[in-house]
Amino acid sequence: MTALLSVKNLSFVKKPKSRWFKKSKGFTLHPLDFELNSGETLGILGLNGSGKSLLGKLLVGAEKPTSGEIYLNGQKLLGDNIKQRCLNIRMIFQHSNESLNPGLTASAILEEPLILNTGMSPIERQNKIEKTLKLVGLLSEHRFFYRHMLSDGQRQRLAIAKALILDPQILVADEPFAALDPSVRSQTINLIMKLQQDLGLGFIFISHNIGLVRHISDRALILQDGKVIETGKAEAIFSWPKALYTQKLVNSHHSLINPKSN
Amino acid sequence: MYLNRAYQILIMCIVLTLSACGKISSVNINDAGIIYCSEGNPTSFNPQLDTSGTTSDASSHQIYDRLLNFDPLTGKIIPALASSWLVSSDGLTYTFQLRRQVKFHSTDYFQPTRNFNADDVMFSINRWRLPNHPFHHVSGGKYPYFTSLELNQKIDKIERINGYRVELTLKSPDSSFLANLATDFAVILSKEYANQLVQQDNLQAIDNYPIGTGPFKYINYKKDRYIRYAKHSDYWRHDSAVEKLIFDVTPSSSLRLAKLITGECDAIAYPSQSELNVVREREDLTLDEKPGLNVGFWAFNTSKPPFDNPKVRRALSLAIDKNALLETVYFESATSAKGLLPDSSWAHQVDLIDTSYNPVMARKLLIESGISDGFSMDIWAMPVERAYNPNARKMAILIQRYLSEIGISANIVSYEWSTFRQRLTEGAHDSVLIGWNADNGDPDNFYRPLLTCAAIESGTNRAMWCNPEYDNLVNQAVLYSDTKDRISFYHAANSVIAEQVPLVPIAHAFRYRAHRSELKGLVINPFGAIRFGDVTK
Amino acid sequence: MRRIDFYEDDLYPSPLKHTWQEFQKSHIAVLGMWILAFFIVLIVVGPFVMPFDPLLQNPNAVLLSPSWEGSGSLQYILGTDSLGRDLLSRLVYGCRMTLGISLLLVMIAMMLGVALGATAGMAKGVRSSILNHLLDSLMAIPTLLIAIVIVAILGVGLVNSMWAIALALVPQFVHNTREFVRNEMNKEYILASKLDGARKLHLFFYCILPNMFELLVVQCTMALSIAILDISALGFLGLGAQPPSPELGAMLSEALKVAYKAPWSIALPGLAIFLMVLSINIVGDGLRAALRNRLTQ
Amino acid sequence: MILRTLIRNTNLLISTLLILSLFSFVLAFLFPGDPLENLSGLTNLSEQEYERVFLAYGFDQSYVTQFWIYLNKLFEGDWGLSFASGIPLWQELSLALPASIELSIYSLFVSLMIGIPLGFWAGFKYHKPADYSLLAISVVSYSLPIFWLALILILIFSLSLGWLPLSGRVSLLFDIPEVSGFMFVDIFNSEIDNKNAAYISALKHLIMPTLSLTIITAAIIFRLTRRSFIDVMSSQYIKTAYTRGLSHTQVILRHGVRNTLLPILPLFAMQSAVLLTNAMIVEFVYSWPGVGNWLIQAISQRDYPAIRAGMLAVSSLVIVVTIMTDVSAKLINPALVGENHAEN
Amino acid sequence: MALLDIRNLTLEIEGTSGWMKALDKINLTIEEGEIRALVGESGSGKSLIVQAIAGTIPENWVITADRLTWKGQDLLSMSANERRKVMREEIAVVFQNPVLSLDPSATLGEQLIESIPRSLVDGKWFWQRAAQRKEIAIKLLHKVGIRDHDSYLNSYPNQIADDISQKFLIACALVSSPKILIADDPTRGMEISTKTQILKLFTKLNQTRQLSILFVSHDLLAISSMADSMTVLYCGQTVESGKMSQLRKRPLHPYTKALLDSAPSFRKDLPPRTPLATLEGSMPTLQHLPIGCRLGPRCPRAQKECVKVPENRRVQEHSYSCHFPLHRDKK
Repeated sequence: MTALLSVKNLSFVKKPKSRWFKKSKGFTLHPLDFELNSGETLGILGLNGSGKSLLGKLLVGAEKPTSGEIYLNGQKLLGDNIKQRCLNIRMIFQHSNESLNPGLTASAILEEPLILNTGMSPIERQNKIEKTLKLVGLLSEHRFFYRHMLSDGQRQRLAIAKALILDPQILVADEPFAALDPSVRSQTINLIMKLQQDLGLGFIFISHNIGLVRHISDRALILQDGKVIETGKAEAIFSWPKALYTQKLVNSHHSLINPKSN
Repeated sequence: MYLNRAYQILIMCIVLTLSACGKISSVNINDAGIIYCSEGNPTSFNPQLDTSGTTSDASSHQIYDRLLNFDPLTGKIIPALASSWLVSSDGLTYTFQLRRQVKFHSTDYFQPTRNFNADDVMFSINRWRLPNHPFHHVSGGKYPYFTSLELNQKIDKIERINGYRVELTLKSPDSSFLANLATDFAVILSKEYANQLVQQDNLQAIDNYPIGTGPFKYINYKKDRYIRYAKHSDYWRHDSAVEKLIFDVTPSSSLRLAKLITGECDAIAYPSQSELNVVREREDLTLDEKPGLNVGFWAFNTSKPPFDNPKVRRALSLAIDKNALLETVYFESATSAKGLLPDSSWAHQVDLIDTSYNPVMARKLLIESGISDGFSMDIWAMPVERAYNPNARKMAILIQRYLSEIGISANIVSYEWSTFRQRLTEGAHDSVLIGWNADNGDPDNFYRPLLTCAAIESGTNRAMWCNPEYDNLVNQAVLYSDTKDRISFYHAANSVIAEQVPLVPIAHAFRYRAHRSELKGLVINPFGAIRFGDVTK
Repeated sequence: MRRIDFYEDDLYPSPLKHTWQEFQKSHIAVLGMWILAFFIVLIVVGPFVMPFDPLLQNPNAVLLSPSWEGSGSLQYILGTDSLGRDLLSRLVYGCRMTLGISLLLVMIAMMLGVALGATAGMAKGVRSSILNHLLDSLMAIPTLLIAIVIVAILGVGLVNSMWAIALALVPQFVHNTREFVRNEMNKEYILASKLDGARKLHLFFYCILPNMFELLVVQCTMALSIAILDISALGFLGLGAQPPSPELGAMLSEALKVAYKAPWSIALPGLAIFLMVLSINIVGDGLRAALRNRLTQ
Repeated sequence: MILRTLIRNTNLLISTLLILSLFSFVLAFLFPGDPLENLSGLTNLSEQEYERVFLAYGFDQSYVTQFWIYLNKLFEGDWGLSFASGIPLWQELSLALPASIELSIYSLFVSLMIGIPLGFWAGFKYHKPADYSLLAISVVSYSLPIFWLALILILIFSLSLGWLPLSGRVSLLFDIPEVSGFMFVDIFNSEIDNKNAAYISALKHLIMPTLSLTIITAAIIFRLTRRSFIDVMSSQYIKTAYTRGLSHTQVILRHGVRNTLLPILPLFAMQSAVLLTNAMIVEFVYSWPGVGNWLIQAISQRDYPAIRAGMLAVSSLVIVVTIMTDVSAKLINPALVGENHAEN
Repeated sequence: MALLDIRNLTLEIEGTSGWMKALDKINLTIEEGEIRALVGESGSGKSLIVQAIAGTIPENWVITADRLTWKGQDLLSMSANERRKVMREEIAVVFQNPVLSLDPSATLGEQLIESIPRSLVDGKWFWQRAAQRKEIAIKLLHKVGIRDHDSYLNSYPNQIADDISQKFLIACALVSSPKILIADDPTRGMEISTKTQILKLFTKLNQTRQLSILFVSHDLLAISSMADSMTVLYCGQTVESGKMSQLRKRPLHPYTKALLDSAPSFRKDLPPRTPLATLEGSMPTLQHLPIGCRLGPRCPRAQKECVKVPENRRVQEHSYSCHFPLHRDKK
């Protein structure tokens, strides 16, 4: 069986540049491989500057890899074919607030990918929008709302709706919960897990929150400075971390949970 | 020395800090000089070269003297550099006895070593008379006043009898000859200065850095800004002139009046007719007014079609309502002109019939001459105010309106004054609103420069009109010294003009000059330029 | 006053409507808008209600003072000028001309400027920096200077001065659009649309333009007041509209010749320009404040 | 970092000046008439003379060479002659430009002295009557058409009250040689007897033009300052400064003022173009012998070399001022110096 | 005696539809040497409480309290000057987003040094005082764990990392040896290692200097390791307050429980990939406040009585405001 998504030898090099007396830092993402099956969640964990967001961008096509291939259902994804990619791999951004256009209503926001990527008629589009809104737990009245009229949780749901509206197979989420309040966060996590089950989505979850990654991922991938430190079953990694770096991360997480007296 | 500088800096700072404190009592330095707000830039400082009033104002009576002068009050010819003169009985030979002890200006570019004498007279007249004179071609080599009157042709010879006596012989008698020598244009230059310039190979300077015998000497000139003169302390006539004379070049009449009110000018040229009452009403200002020897007219360029057709010209003359123009442009400070001569001239023809406003007739004439669907033409309007036309642009706008009624669309064209005149002389215009200020009281001074063939060349015939019949009449007229004989010739000339319409006479305006009341001795000279030699404050 | 982000208004207006609500809170701004509306109505219906042709000269009624003064007549409410033309009609036509042309110019400049600015804002690398440099140098040249140069090439006249002013207005639009677009391009919602496969044209018209609308309106009011001032200044200096056309600046300079006899003929055109610019500026200020309020909420 | 800013901006300056001089070169071809005459200012030349000038300007060679020769001539100070006066343009400009600069500097100075304190005051009284009235006054004054304002000032102060002269820089009765072009300097260096009277006369001539410019410029500066101050005072670090126990005065003096002025300094530079435009109009109304008046005269006289040179001089001046202010604002603003991610 | 004692603090704000109670009968006490966590989601009014204590509430808002005392002195009746004196000498505040809290145009050194009050330096001449100030500043930096003081003192805020800025702000706050440090979400948006460092610093300061800390946050992960006690806010009301350990073990209020449950890390017993317990819906806005217990509409245990405002009940050191608390039904 071919994996839903398989990444082979993916790497990215940005050379340090020095032009006009201005230096820009370089960054290297060392070659990495992983696979993702449908219904499975891959957690990517790392600190700032570890390259985890870059990896997300490479997957959805916002950046072009230096080398390596990405296969979807065994079919190679081409770098310049945005359409092919966005029908299948969709991104959920960290700040739902910023990833939604403030000047458009919810229905216009949701309609945009449909206009760009499908040949649906306006009525079909409206039906699809309504369906998707319901799917993420919003009401069809919400389609007349602008971004600023929605609460945090509703915004995040709308962002998810925007990701789902093209019926993708894979969701890539870059820190989707970091800016949310705890209760809203729980709601959203539940929603995503439910959708994943219902629709059989592959889910790539990029975060620095060990607790969350551990809870929702099947497998995890630990990144440091562009290198894969450790990869494997999430449970195993966090219970028995092998790499020193992972141990450090897990320990600092534990020190937060447990009261100081302990 | 250092202390002095420090003190100045201190004063400067105090002045700067006090700036907001309103009116600061100023030290009165106003007595030291006179500021005259003139209306434009002179083209040079030699009135021989130019008939424009601006040039004459800036030089004729300030920097130079003539052999003879007009008495500004009576108009009689009085002695100037020539203390006396003798006319032979056949009217051909004139002998001038020159004044002694007349000193030329001493400036930083020229220091005279001798007084004025016959050589200077010979030089000055020969310059415009003889085409082979070394200075004849300097500054363009055109002497419009003299050539338009054909004076250069008329003089047979000029001889130096001795250092202070000169004899002039004409080819034919000319009753207006002495008057011409008294005009603004017949100024006396310095031969010695000319010699110096020849050595320096800088002939042009004679017209731009002038040396004369007049009450003021030239200090400097900034185009569009000012001309500075200083008192000529060895002036032969008197010692009453003020220390400084400044011409403040101010083309806008409203600005001139404003400056007069604030005291930035002591006297102004051409107060706008519309605002004369302002001057009349104020006690600190004085308005001088005199009927002027002038005519304002609308001349057609008869060398260009369709204006070469007298019918078209007549049509145009019928299309405008002169009375309306008089009212709105001159504010009734002028009389309607039927012919070239103003009422005050002895040759004025009382029974001359004025053209009337008749657009129907005008249209008919146009159709007769084959122009039924109109055409477009340019009206050139002077950018400056003149006594004979205080607001040519406004008049042009009015005429534009009248012309549109007979199907002619008119463009109004205007350039800076000296460019304007230059291009007029080239004949680039279709029609022009301009006029003529007499330089002397002789009717010849109207008829000859305005419409004779010779005047096309010299650039005063704005109609570019050459009519042998007319020329003949005008030439005949000056051969007689009896006014009755001459009048008949001029009346005949009038009918030629009325028939051919090379130009439409519009108005004879009054002459005005406004000055601050503390200024004494400024009189309007009906025959020419302003003179500040006798003015005191 | 500080507002706190979680206490949102009961009503949920669209961004545009929200700005409008904020705008209406300022009475002065609304007043300014009414004055502006009055001017706009005037320039539309003016020709139908004015008693005289602005070019009609009446030699019998030269320099009449306004009707409330001594020599005034009710026929000419605001008096006449030195050629006997009705000042009221001339003023109305003048406003029509000055404001109408300014509106036209601003529209042209806006379209040009936004197109260029959007291109510059979305372009990267050398092309964008060359464009930026060119724009910066263009912006540094004073309007009047551009006008003088154009007038020198093409000759004096209203149309030529319009070219000059339109040219001078464009850089402002380009600059602001460029900044805005460049700012927006870094935002996540643009990235999101890009990942949806949006092309640049779509990005600009579908995503950025709706958010830019108010900014453009504000920018237009600024440009409009500049255009009015510039057109009338050029008319005044004799470089723009030429007499007898009833352009306010040209009227003013014509009136200088009769400044003493008819001071109202200086006062009135100036006042008209001033009121137009003032109302536009007030509206612009109000809009800017409303926009700021909306964005900080 | 500083070096980088300097070099970048020097590059910018040089390339912009180059573009401007190219533009002025092209103008000579765009203007009506003979490009050679428009470049050199020499008219009515005899055939030999024309030939000589033709070669001197490299008109027998490619446009690039011509431009190169033109650039060289610009550097040598040979900007051609004026059609109208026949005087070298460089000489005319070196008198006209200082007159404009003098006027602009004085009014900028006064505007800053008025606008900045009032801006702070209004920002301090944010949403109070004092703020509202100052704001209203500022809207009114920057909506005034400058030429009308100047005329009204003349009507009031010159014609009705007779306090102030309405044209020129100093009474013409003072024969002050124009050397530097700056009136007070020239008076100081002149040899006339009555210098103090001349200072006073120059000052009286200065008041109204400065005032007309100031009314508009000060309003703009006031608004910039006020807005900036309000923004700064509502920022987090000002609140933090208060909770750090600093007194009101300390907070405003140490943090408020500096942060208010730093971001608006470059905006003042942007105003220099507006200021100069206004100054040019004011010059026309008050017959101030500056570059604006000079250019407007040049238009009416079809003096193309003068327009070409004036355009180049004025726009170069504005560019230099803008870039210099920009650079100095960057150099003294630590928030910009330290920026690692400067754009393009 | 409690350092800070707040009893029934109510804050009313005028909105478009009349006056709204942004804070409704808040109770909060902080003992000497205690670290108290103030927990609530955004919009619960945490920052308003901080503002009320610091005295930076806008003048047109109405603030009332039965008690708002600092060491027994009533803060509300103090004059502005006295209040500022207390703020300067005894209460220090640190805000979230350290970079915005620092003047971008002044070096860190300048800002730290100007915070040092005149009373701490006794030099006669200004250069002596300047030297003393610098010495104090360096000491302070060492205290907050910044060693490389020279380079940081001369840096501008935009040149340094978040955590260093926050440490600087803490150093500024510590200048006058305050009794209490109010930290308003100081670790918001920081990543885990940075967060740990700041939290460690707080703990250390609390232990070594007997510094009381009011730690305001929504981030349970940050709080639970260091706080002694916790007060939970919901929508402008205090819902529960008590010892940290007790609250974690046996929360009485349904909201507290939901909050704790939302962090999977606290629930070792929770199998991976199972739904988290949540409360339905979201926090109401100020215009739509429910009557009585504001959690009412979302509360799984809500009954009719919940339309009345629940009283504040106490069980030893543990107080709660709920009609139907958890774990208590059986009794």
